Amino acid sequence: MADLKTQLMAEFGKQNLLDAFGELSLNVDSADIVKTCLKLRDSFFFDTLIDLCGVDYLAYGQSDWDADASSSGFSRGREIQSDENTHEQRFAVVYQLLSVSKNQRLRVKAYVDEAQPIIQSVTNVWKSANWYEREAFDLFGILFENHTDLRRILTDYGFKGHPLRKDFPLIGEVEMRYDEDLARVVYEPVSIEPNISVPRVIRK
Amino acid sequence: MAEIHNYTLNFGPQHPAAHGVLRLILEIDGEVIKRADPHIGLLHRGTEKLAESKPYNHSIGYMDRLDYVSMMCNEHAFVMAIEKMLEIEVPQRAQYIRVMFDEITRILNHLMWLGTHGLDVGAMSIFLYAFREREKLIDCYEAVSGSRMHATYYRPGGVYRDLPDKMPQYLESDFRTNKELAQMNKNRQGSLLDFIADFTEEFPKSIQQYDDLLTDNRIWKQRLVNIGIVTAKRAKQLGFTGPMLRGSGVAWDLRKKQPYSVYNQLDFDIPVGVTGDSYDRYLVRMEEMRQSNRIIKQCVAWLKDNPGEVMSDDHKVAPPSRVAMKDDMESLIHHFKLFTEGYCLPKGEVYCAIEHPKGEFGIYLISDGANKPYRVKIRAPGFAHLAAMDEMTKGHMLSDVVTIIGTQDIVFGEIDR
Amino acid sequence: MGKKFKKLIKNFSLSELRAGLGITAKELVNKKITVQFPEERTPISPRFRGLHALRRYPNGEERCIACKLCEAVCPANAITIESEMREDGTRRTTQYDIDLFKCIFCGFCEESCPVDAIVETQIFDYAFIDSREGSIINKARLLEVGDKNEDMINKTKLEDAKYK
Amino acid sequence: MLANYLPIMVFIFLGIAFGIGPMLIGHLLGPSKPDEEKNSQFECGFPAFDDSRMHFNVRYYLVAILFILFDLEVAFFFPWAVVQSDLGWFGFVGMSIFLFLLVVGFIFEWKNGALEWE
Amino acid sequence: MMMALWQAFVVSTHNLLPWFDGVIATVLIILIKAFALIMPLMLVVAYFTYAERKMIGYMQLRIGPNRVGPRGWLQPIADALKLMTKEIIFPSKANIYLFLLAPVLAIAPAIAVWAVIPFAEGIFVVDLDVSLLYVLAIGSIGVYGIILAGWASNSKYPLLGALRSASLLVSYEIVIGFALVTVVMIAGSVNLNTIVEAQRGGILHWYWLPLLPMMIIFFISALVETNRAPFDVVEGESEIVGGTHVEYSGMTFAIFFLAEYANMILMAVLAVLLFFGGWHSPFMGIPYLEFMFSWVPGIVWLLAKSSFFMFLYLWVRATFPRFRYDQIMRLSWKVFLPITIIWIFVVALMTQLKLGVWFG
Repeated sequence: MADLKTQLMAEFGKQNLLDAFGELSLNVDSADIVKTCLKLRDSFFFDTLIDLCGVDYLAYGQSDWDADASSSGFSRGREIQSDENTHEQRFAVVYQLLSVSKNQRLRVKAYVDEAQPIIQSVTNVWKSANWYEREAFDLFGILFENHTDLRRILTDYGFKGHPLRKDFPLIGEVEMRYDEDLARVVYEPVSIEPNISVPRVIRK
Repeated sequence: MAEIHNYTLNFGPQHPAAHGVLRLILEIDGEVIKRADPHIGLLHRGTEKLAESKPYNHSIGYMDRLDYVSMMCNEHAFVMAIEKMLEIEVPQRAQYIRVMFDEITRILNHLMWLGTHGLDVGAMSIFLYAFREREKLIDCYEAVSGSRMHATYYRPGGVYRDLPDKMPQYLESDFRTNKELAQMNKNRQGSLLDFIADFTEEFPKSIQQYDDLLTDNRIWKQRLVNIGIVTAKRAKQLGFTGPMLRGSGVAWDLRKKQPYSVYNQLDFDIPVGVTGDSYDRYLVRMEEMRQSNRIIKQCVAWLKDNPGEVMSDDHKVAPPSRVAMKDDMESLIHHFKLFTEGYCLPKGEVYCAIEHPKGEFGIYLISDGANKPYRVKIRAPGFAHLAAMDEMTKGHMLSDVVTIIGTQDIVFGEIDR
Repeated sequence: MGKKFKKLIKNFSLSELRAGLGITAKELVNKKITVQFPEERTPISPRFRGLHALRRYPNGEERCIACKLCEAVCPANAITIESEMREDGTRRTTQYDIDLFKCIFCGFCEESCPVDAIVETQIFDYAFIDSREGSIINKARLLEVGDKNEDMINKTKLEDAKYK
Repeated sequence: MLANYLPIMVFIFLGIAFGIGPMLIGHLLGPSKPDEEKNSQFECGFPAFDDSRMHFNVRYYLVAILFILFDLEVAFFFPWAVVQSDLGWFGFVGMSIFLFLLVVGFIFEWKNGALEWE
Repeated sequence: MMMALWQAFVVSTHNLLPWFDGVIATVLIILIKAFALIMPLMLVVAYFTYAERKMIGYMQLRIGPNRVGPRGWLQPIADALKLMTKEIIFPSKANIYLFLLAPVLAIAPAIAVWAVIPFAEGIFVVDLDVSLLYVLAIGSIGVYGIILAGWASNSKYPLLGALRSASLLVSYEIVIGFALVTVVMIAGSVNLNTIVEAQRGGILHWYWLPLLPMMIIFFISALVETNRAPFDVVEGESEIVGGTHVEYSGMTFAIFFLAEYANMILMAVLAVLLFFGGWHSPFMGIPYLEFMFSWVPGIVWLLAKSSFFMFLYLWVRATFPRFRYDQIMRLSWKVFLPITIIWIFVVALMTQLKLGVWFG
């Protein structure tokens, strides 16, 4: 791994490489993601794209639970919080790469902007990116350019919104029930209350 | 002559071979598949979103429900990710218990796969024969965790409770004579480890039976050989892992290549296929069951010799014992703290993967320092496999689609999450 | 030639098919594994996590002190508790509902309870066929389950106590 | 001679009755609450894509034609089979020639891939 | 006993003759005979389904139905009652007349075939000279019921089932025909009675020995014709959900079911008549045993032998995976057909050379 680290540092610059918990993480500019990925595949032998996912950094480091715990429960102390977000760009696309031939792993991270969450698709580099990119599009609304089949994948037909974004409520926005009179399924705004029983504690 | 069209056919979710809720849109010409478009998400429960709103420990139970035929393996990946970030030490005994149950889970999963795969291809009896053995292993699950499927047994820092000294036994009933009852309870006289040891002795015979029933059978071979061929290069491109990759001839197994837990202290082999067709994957999985049996044997021997703690004594992560909790104020505070707000992970991110029965099951955890994960991404092996459905089925017939669904060993809990 | 001929003979002798038939024939006379459920049951582990129950002390006082640990620890938010100070100064619940549709039977409530009040019993063959409300099991019903099965609960919990 | 066929007539009528009778019984005894969903065709829980009666390629077309040929040949065999032991070697040789032609034709079809209909 | 009863029955009906005139009397007698045949047949069908569930259950380490009546003996009756009280669904897009014609077309031949089947010496409804050809001809009509059902349902899975059914039709029909030719060659007759009589003698005199490959092929083709596992591609529940049966419910489905099982029993009986000496005792000609078993009536032998074949059906179903339908076609065209043709030649040679006890 040390070998790989020096090689990567030489190639992509020291400041872009992170080594934490025994894992290598490479930050790349979202504009040259395809170029980087091709290089990683062909020169660094990362032959498999194990995983690709989106991350929404909107609420990073912030605590939730402004509301009361419950009407008559004991109070739960909150400790010091760091309510600042260190991420300038809201979304990130994270690629987990694996080199089967060299037995190495690498994480590649590319940030994309909230205003324009677009990034080049890597389906031509690794075929397995196809569904993963669809998933990231479905759950985060990140658009993948040159993806041939960018449809929703996990959510329902006709679903609105991107559920894994931090501003998408946990309880959802609509609920579904069968209407006897109309004899079909209808969608209505959610009727349940959000319920968080444990606070988010952020310690420095 | 009238124009000849391709047919568009809904295959699933209300279909016996849909393995749950797969919806395949098939474009077929006669019975030959031109295009297969899997529609997934019918079992999407938002596990990742839910996990973001809960303290870490609360999500362990939800991990069981991802791949609901290999429960403890899912838990293992999750707790390992947490342990990696907390950098806590897990007692050896707990490691061995985990490995033993990982392998029990692998056998459970492969038996389920074998039964349903057989049923898909039309062999009925194998299903029941596989369930005969599964029943015993599920009893082990129940004995150790209290639940037959969704165990919630692994915890950050170890496992919840030590293995029990006694196995529950069959009770008297009008249907059984005392002699029969004694026969049924014969392997339940000792501890759980004795029960498992007994199982490992008997299990090779059962595999032999499955082998005799299917492996050489000409119909079985006709249905599997050269169906859904994936070359080694293609398999890597498609993100295959586990038996799907090994079936294509790549000796890739995280237990060997990136050993976690105590796998580096155990002796086992990795079977690999040659052509990468369904039959090779079948053989690989059959051999994996034998190897798992071998690992379990070694674990049982070690566990019998080495009693000890199964949980870390770091009470910031693991609850104190109940006796201590009731006697000792400090323990009580730990108990309350742990069960209300949990524990905080340092800032950072890890990706932790294990060799799940279906392939590489990974947890990508991002923490912003809170007691709840900032983001949990579950890397499900079946997701990548199912994505290759179109490529694998193209040019085959409708019956082969069923074979390929079987050989991919699809479970929707993990794919849809 | 010889090998090919051997293969041909093997092909026409249907040997592997006969072996398969042999297996099913053998199982035909083997002992059956069916357990005839309602009358006969499979063994249940003392750790089994089934239907919930609220327990009482031997003197009849309910154990639950409304500390709400179980409510906080429940991953599925299935438990709802309201409490009140009683006249004798002790705190007791006025409402204790478990929504069994939400419950995932993880056993955390039992694990967290400092006074062994909420437990999961070995009962698994309960069903709520009347209505959705039937699945929300309230304090009275929980206590009833506990009262009825105190012997079983006591026995199984004692058996497992040394591991906790 | 014809009287022999009377029972067969009766049996065929009985067979038809056995087909219609139970259906009537079922129709009388069973409920009849049709609704749109229930009466729609089964396609795994989703509305069907397009009409099931469109033209498409039946791939074993050629085999089906061969089938007709061979079925006719089987019909030729039966009368010969009945009397072949009486015909002696003459019948044997005659049929051998016929069989030979049949086999040659069959091999020809096989080699030409008429049976490889996939 | 049975024999005596039957003869008494025949004699008494003949005595009644003068009271009726001509055709009506004959038709009535035929009807009585027919019911005497069909009712037990239906009972056998019903309990065959029970036996199937029990047997396959046992082979799979289960105990099968055991709750309705003692040991589940009333299960078939419960099944029948259930099916009777189920709604018959008419798919809105189906061609209703054809949709309802299909089950009739399936069951009518399945019942009509039984007219010519002899059960023992002298026990038959009609002794047709060409009974074997009749069986072959009528028997193959049933398939059209299934194909029609698939077409009339106007739904995709049934249509796929119908296509597969047609593909099976073109594969097994010839093979079965050729297999029967060999039997006819040895027996020198197409009358089932004569064929059985030609096998008179002990177990070694029956045709299964010289025609062993033919018997196996006949049995396998019978599995194909009756759509039984491992050739149940027409239903193929894990592939096309239930094939032609998908849109049928209640009694309309039950009729297909009935026809399928009646056909299975027919094929079992036919196998016995053609290859296993019909109602002859297997011990005929063996000095001591023949005498010991001489009290057993012929029909019992027939039923016992048929039960063995019926058991084979279940046994095979419990054991083997399912073929793909093009593999079945390949099997019959590329394996069975050559073998049958060769065997016709072999049998012709054997008859000419008068080898063994079977020829001459």
